Order: sequence, then structure tokens, then C-alpha cells
Amino acid sequence: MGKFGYTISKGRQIDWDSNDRRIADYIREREPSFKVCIACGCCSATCTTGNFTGFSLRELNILLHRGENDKPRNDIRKCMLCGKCSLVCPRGVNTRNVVFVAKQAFKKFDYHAV
Amino acid sequence: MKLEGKKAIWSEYQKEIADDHYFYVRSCVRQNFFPGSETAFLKIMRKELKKDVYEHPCHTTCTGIGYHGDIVPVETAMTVVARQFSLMTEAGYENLLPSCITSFGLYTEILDTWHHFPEVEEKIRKQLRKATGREFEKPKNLAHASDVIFKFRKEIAVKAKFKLINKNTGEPLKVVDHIGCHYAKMFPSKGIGGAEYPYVLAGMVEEWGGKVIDYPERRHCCGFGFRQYLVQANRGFSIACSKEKFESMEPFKPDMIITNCPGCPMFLDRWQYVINEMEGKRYGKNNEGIPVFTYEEVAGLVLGYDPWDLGLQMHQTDCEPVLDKMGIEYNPDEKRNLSVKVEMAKDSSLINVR
Amino acid sequence: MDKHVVVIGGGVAGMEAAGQLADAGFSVSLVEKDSVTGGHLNDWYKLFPDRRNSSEVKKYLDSKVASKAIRIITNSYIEKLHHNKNNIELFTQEGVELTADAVIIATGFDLFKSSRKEEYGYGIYDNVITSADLEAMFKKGKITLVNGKSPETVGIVHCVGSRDEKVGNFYCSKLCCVTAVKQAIEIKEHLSDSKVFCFYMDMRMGGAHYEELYREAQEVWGVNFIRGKVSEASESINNRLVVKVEDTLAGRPLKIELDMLVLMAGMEMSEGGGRIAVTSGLHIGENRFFSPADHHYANNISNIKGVFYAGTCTAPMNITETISHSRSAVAEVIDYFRNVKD
Amino acid sequence: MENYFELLKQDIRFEEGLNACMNCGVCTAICPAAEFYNYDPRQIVDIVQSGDNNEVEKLLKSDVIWYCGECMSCKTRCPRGNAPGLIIMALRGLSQELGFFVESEKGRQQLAVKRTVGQWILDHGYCLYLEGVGTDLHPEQGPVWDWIQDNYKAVFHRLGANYQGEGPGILRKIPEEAMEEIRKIFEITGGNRRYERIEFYSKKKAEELNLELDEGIDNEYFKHIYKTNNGSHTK
Repeated sequence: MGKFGYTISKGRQIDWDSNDRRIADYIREREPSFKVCIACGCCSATCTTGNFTGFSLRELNILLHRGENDKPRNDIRKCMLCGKCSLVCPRGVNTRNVVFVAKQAFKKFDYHAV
Repeated sequence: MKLEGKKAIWSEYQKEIADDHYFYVRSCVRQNFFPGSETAFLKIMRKELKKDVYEHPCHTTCTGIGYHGDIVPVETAMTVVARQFSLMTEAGYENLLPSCITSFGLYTEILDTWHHFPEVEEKIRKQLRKATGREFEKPKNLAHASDVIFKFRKEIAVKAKFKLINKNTGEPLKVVDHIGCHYAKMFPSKGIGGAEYPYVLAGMVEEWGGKVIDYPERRHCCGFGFRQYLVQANRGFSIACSKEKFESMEPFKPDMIITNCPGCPMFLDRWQYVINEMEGKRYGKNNEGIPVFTYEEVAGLVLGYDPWDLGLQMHQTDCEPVLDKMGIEYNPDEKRNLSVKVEMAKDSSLINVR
Repeated sequence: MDKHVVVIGGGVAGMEAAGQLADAGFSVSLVEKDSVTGGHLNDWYKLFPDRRNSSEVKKYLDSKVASKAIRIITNSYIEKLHHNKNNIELFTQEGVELTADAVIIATGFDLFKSSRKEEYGYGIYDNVITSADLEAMFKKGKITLVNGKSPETVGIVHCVGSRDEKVGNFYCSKLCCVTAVKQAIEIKEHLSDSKVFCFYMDMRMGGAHYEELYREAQEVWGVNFIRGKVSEASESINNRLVVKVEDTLAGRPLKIELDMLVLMAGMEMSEGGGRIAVTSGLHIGENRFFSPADHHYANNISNIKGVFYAGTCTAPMNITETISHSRSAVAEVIDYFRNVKD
Repeated sequence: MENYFELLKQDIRFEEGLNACMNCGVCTAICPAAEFYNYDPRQIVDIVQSGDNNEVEKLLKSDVIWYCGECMSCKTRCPRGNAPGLIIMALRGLSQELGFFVESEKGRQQLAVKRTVGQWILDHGYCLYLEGVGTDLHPEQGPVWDWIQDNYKAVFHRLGANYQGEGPGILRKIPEEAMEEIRKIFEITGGNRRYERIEFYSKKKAEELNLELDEGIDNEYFKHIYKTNNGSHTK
């Protein structure tokens, strides 16, 4: 804090140009249905884990596409892979497999949960 | 960048600015941090331009900082402002000339609210009557002090002793303008040039020989944010905003910053010092900082006023690099030398004459 | 059946109406302000959602107005009209008087003037263009920046001049979303390595096959969709555009630098339509388009006897809807003649 | 529980600031506070327009309503003519009226604003007061400010000020009759009530936190609210 008693705040904008989107690219390649999400939220609404923990697959999808990987890499552990989300997706996204592949991607690119 | 596009917008936002007989209301921040600017303003208006500018000794703060710090309720602020109107009416004036952007914004907001909700105006009239016995007329014309300098920018250029030109290279100085949020963001039609490309300072800079440079964070707030600066725990936000602006303008290599609002120049000036203290980062050529000026200071320099009469010694970031570029002579020994006796208080420009 | 009908406006609506009137046996004067007919169709390259060439529709319309019963008057516009006993008198800008037994107004729309959304910098920042400018580039077969290079990143801004109280347009122009998606795909077709971003508030893909096109843009072309209205654009030292938007689905502000920004200009009542409305006392709605007698069952009928509306002079419409609306206008004219005594 | 929506509607700024929001995010996109604080003005407007009393009460007691800097950049851009900044002002007013402000770290700071700016307005007629702004509380004012304060008479005199003098001029002493009028205005229009509410609830909170709070700014509670930042407000 030094003599001033505060530090300069860091921005919390999503900075597209400096973000790392390798995780999303990896998933898009291996589970192409990941691309057609329209963020309707059906998956999150039906998600058992989400009802208890605030885990949101909709949010995870958005954040990964933006290259905001920190929250997803922590949250993804909460998914129980029950697959209920896949049943309700109006765009036919294989959401369960998205989670699978995302876990692989985090491992591959050495993103560890904190 | 196509200047014609901006010119088209500028031509759409022309506001009416009274020609003479102004009722001047001072700025709390200006008086404390840039007293030389208000002194220079009156000197320019009264001596150079021969205008009638009247200051009532009984006028007070508009409470703007308290209002936007949320400790002063809106009706209180309105009634205090109504009292200023009453002083103006009592003195026989109808053109209100605030020296402060927060005040200008507050006056504009209040007049707009009264326009849309006449019952509120009636209530405030009653309250003012009850508290003070006063009545008032609303101003016929409301112009910020910078609007008036803008209006007379050409007359000032005619009298100019210096230009915003680097005398060594002959190139115009590169000037960043910072407008102050409450000038036009709330009511774009009340600002010269509107909210997106304000022309009020750009017009002065152009007229006096400089070149205005646009940069991505031009519209960003300086970060004052009222309570955000006023309380130490929040200042990390305040400084982050200014830093964002410096980082954004730096690649354009500006020679100076010109400001519209009383508070912004203080913050843009001081935060450069703090960023250097905290992070060892200095902006500007040769790490000498980017000098920050009020528009009155710039007008004063153009007119050949002594930099130390304008109060440039009150800046934390040194202004000398700009003085050197403009070819303004100054006595470095005099900057912080308090034994120099200049009887400014007897200056006739500081006295109300009607 | 020696009735004469004046059709004002030679765009899609006017051409279709003229053709149908001629088919029905009437003589027609088609008044067009430009030197050629076709209206906005001349400015578009490929049409949504099937991306067929606009010239194919133009060809159909040209064949419709080739009838001998149609007199095409170009470089003229109608300044004023009024009902006079049994017919309608119209005056061109040059004071020429036309007489008609009925009139179809098909004055269409103007594209919103994007420079009015000052914060997007159209006309100021070099590489901010409109959807119409981009179509012109498609026609030429090359998408270029001011410096002659191809853009690597392109942003598309939805709702420019639509759903926006600030510019006085509360309504949705309805077709900009699908135009954005179509253009995003075409950019990818031209520049396969480019990255394209659509900034939208809602994806209003209401027409036949529109939603499918949206899905194709995501699935096949990898277009990025970010839900948020662009707040401002500015120019960086490298002549790139710094765009600020909220990614509302992430609930955080987002900042991105782009080479090019394309503004999806909305539709407004045309200048010519607005003028006739004022001079002739035709009713307009809050959206400033002509306001027909009833939006459900009489949306070709004006408040002046014998004067009818066709196409986008009453509301934003796509080509399919415009042609249908023109045909129903012709049906109203026929009905009108049937009920009017000579 | 009170109907907060009805109370908010009594604030003219709420009437001016809230039309139907369509959640486009144009405000958040350029909001300086949203850039640095965990803050989203769009969501505030959405909560308020939902009329959900519980959610509004949460807001009134939270840090979230205290992040806005009232720059009003949001007003320029909103396609529905809303002004989230004005809605925030109405929320802050109500939070202080009901005493909810002391439930959040940022809200508690209102006492600090009241005892500085608020006091200067009533004592001197200015929002800022030269002698009150020192580098102890404002270290960022830097060495130049120390020099100015050490020599303020000479510095201000040279620059044409009329420091504490009679008649017009910079930092003149505002005549007592004028100050009387200002105080009377505060009394009649709710200014004093606002001040008293801030004091009353802050004193209660200070007791609860077991921090000493007497008059002025030289006390534990003032220092606590002035300096505390638990770090949860930013990324």
C-alpha cells in the first residue's frame, strides 16, 4: 500500500485481444456442436449441480469462447456429468461431451484449478 | 480520421452564448487548486475583452460535490441553486456564468428537471421563500466559462503574443483535450460540439495554433467520481481511470493536456506524480511528464501573461517543457520564490465594475 | 376499363404494383425519382437468406414493368397530391400535373444516416462503414480497408438507428439482424482467415430460413456473436477501431480492437414519402412511416380516397413481404374501382 | 417491510432515470466503475425495474450501489433514455434515509463525505476548504501541495485570491447572513435531516463495531471507514 494507502485498481474488462482462446478452439474442433450455443440458459436451468452451487454451463460456454478461462477451470469440477443438459438443449449441443473435452483441454494446456 | 465528419457534427451543436453582462459564480475546486485560472479569466474578460462580469460576494458553493457525493439531497441542492439565481436577479443580471463543470451540469440538470416537472420548480420557489424570503428569475442564458472563452477565441487570437506552436520546429503543439463528464454527457445539446466530439476546447486550440489529437480513451472520466476520490479507500479506482487515459494517449506523444473542468486538471496532474511514485512510470517525452493546463491558463499563456501569475507553480507536473516549446520566457528562480511581491489583489480586473 | 393509376416510386414495391396493375388491364404511370428503376435492389449484391443474386429479382421486376401499359417517368418525384372530385391530381417537382383514378404510394425507405450515431464515428473514423458500403464492396468483389489491405477482424454492429430513442426510432427495422448474418458469412467467404463479430441486442431472425442462416454462421463459418449494444468506437494510433461493448451474457464490459466496423443501418421513412405526407395530409405513425387505415386488415388503405400504400413506406419489410403487400395494394385498387361510380 | 419501489418513485431522479430497460449493456460498456469494480449498472437497473422488494433491499444494503462515480456517461448512450447514474443517486438517498448504508463497507464511507465536504459546506460555504485538504489525508496531492499549504497566504495572494477577506474574490469569507440562508435552506429542504441520519446510523454502527466515534475526523471510526478496503470490490 505504501505511503498512499491504496493500489491502482486493475481493469476487469474482457480484453479480447490478449485473452487465450486455445481451450475454446480445442473444444470447437472436437465437439463442433459447441459452436451453436445461443445462450438460452436451458442447460443451466435444468442443471442439478447449478441448483446447489451456482455452476452454469451457459456461463461456462460464454466465458470459454471469450478466453476467460479462470472461472471455468474451477467451476468445471462441479459438473456431475449427468447429461440432463443435453436433453434440453434446443440447439442439440452435446453439452456433456463439451464438459468432457473441456477437461481434456485444461489438462492439455496445463490449466490447473486454483 | 476525417476531420470533415467532426466538422459536420460541430456545426450541429451550436449553443447560444451571451455576449456581455455575466453573473459569475466561482468553482470550489478552482479556487482551492487553480486560483490563478479564475483570476486570469476575469482579467481576460474585463481587461482584454472589456466585458461586464459581476461577482456577488454572497454567492456560495452550488453544493455540487456534496450532491454528487450523495450527502446533499436533490431539493437542498435545487434550493441553494435557486438562491444563486436570486442573487443574480437581485444584481440585475440574467446571464449565468459558472466557473465549474459540476456546477454547470447541476444548473443544467435542475433547469431541465424544472422544465419537465414545473411542480418541482414551484416547490423549490416556496422553499426558498420560506428559508430566505427570496424570489428569483431563471437565467436567460447559461454558459460555462469555457463556452465564453470559446466564443471569444478569435479575439484572443488577435491579441496573442504566443501560439501553441513549437518555435523550434514550427510544428503545432499536439494537444489532448479533456472535457469533464458533466459538460455535455448529460445534455449533449448544451455543450459546444455535443457530447461525443466536444469542440469547446478543440476550437480554442485550433484557433491558437495547436493541433488537437484524438485518442481512444478521450471520452473516459478522469476518475474523480466524487466519493471515489474523496475517500482514501476508493482512490485505487480514481487513479486507475486517469492511468487508463495516460496509457491510451501516450502513443500519440501529446505535448500537453488542456482541460475544461476544475477537478480534472488537478487529478491528471497529481496522478502522474503518484503513478511515478508507485510504479516508477513517467509519461511524456524524456520522462518529464505530460503538462496539464486549464483552458484559462492556456489562454493566459497565449496572451503573454507571466506563467507564475497564472499559477503554474501550483502544478505538481512541471509545465516548463510547454513554455520552452512556445518560446515563453520565464524566471525559474521566481517559480517558488515567495519574496516576490506582486500586488495582484489591487489589480483592477478583480474588482466589480458596472 | 380505361382507368389510369399512378404509382409513386419505382423500387420493388412500385415495380411489382405497376406490373400487377398492367396485368389487370389498367394503364399505369410509374414515377421514379432516380434515373433508373429498381430502388435499393440496385445496391444489394446478394439477398438473404438464400444469397441469390439480387439481379435475378430485378430481372423479374423488369419483365413486369416492360408492359406497354406502363409509362415509366424517371428523374421525377411527386411533390403533392390531392383528391379532386372523381380523380386524384398529382404534381411533380417541376410542376407537371398528372391525373389518376387511383394512386399507389410506394416511396419505400431510406437507410438510416449512420453518422447520426455519433459515437460510432461513421464519416470520421476511416474504417467504419455501413452495410450498404459493404454491399458495394461485395459487388466489386473486394473488401478493403482505406489503406487498401484486407481486414483481418471485422465487427458488425446491429441496431444502428433502430430500437434507439436517441435518434427517435423506437421500432425494430427487422431485417438488419439477418443482413448482419448474411454479410458476416459473405465476409468469411471472401476472407476465410478473418474473424467476424456480430454485436447484437436480440437476434431477431423472424423470416423463413433466417434462423437456419444464423445457425450456419455459427456452425460453418465460426462467426462470433456477442450480446451487447456497442457503446462507442474510437480510433487507435494504428488506425484500428477500439470497440467498447458489454458482453451481457458474461456480465462484464468487453474491449476489442478491430480493423473494420460495419454498421447495420436501419430503415426509416423515405424523404420523399415524408414530403408527400406533409404536403398532402397523409397520416403518419409515431415511427414516421405512413399509417394505414388499419394495421390488421386495411394496411394498404390511406386516409385519402383512392390513394393506397405498397411496401416499406408503411413499415420495414423484406422483399417477399413487399411484393405481397404490393399485390394486396393492387387488389385494393381493383376493389376501389369496383365500388366507385364513374 | 417497506415498499422500496414506491419510496424510490418519490425521488424525481428515479422518475427521470428509469424507463423500460432492455438490457443492452450500452451503459456497462463504457461505465468507468464497471471497468474497475465488480459492478454492472445494467444489472442494477434490471433489479430495480423488476420491482422485487427483497432484491432491492439487498441492493440498498450492499456495496454495489456505492461504486458509481456519477460521471453520467451512461445517460449519453442509453437507447431507452434511462440514466442508471440517476437511479443510483435515488438508491443512495434511500439507503441513507433508511440507515441501510452502514451495512456495507462502501456505504459506511458516507460519514466521511459528510464530515468533510458536508461540514465545509455548512461552515464555510464551499465544498472544499483549503485548510481541510492536507497531504495527511490526501498524500497524492504531493510535495507541491505541502509547499502551497505551508505558504498559502503568499501563494494565494500572488494569484489574486481574497482569502478569508471581505467582498468578492477567490476563497473570500462568505458573509454570515449568506451562511445563515444556506443553513436555513438545509434545515427546510431535508439537508439537515440527511446529515442527521448519516450521523445517527453511523454512531449506532460505530458502537456495534466497538469503534470510538466522537465529533470531527480524528477518531477510530472515521479512520476505519476512510481507509478500509477489504479487497472484495475489484477483480
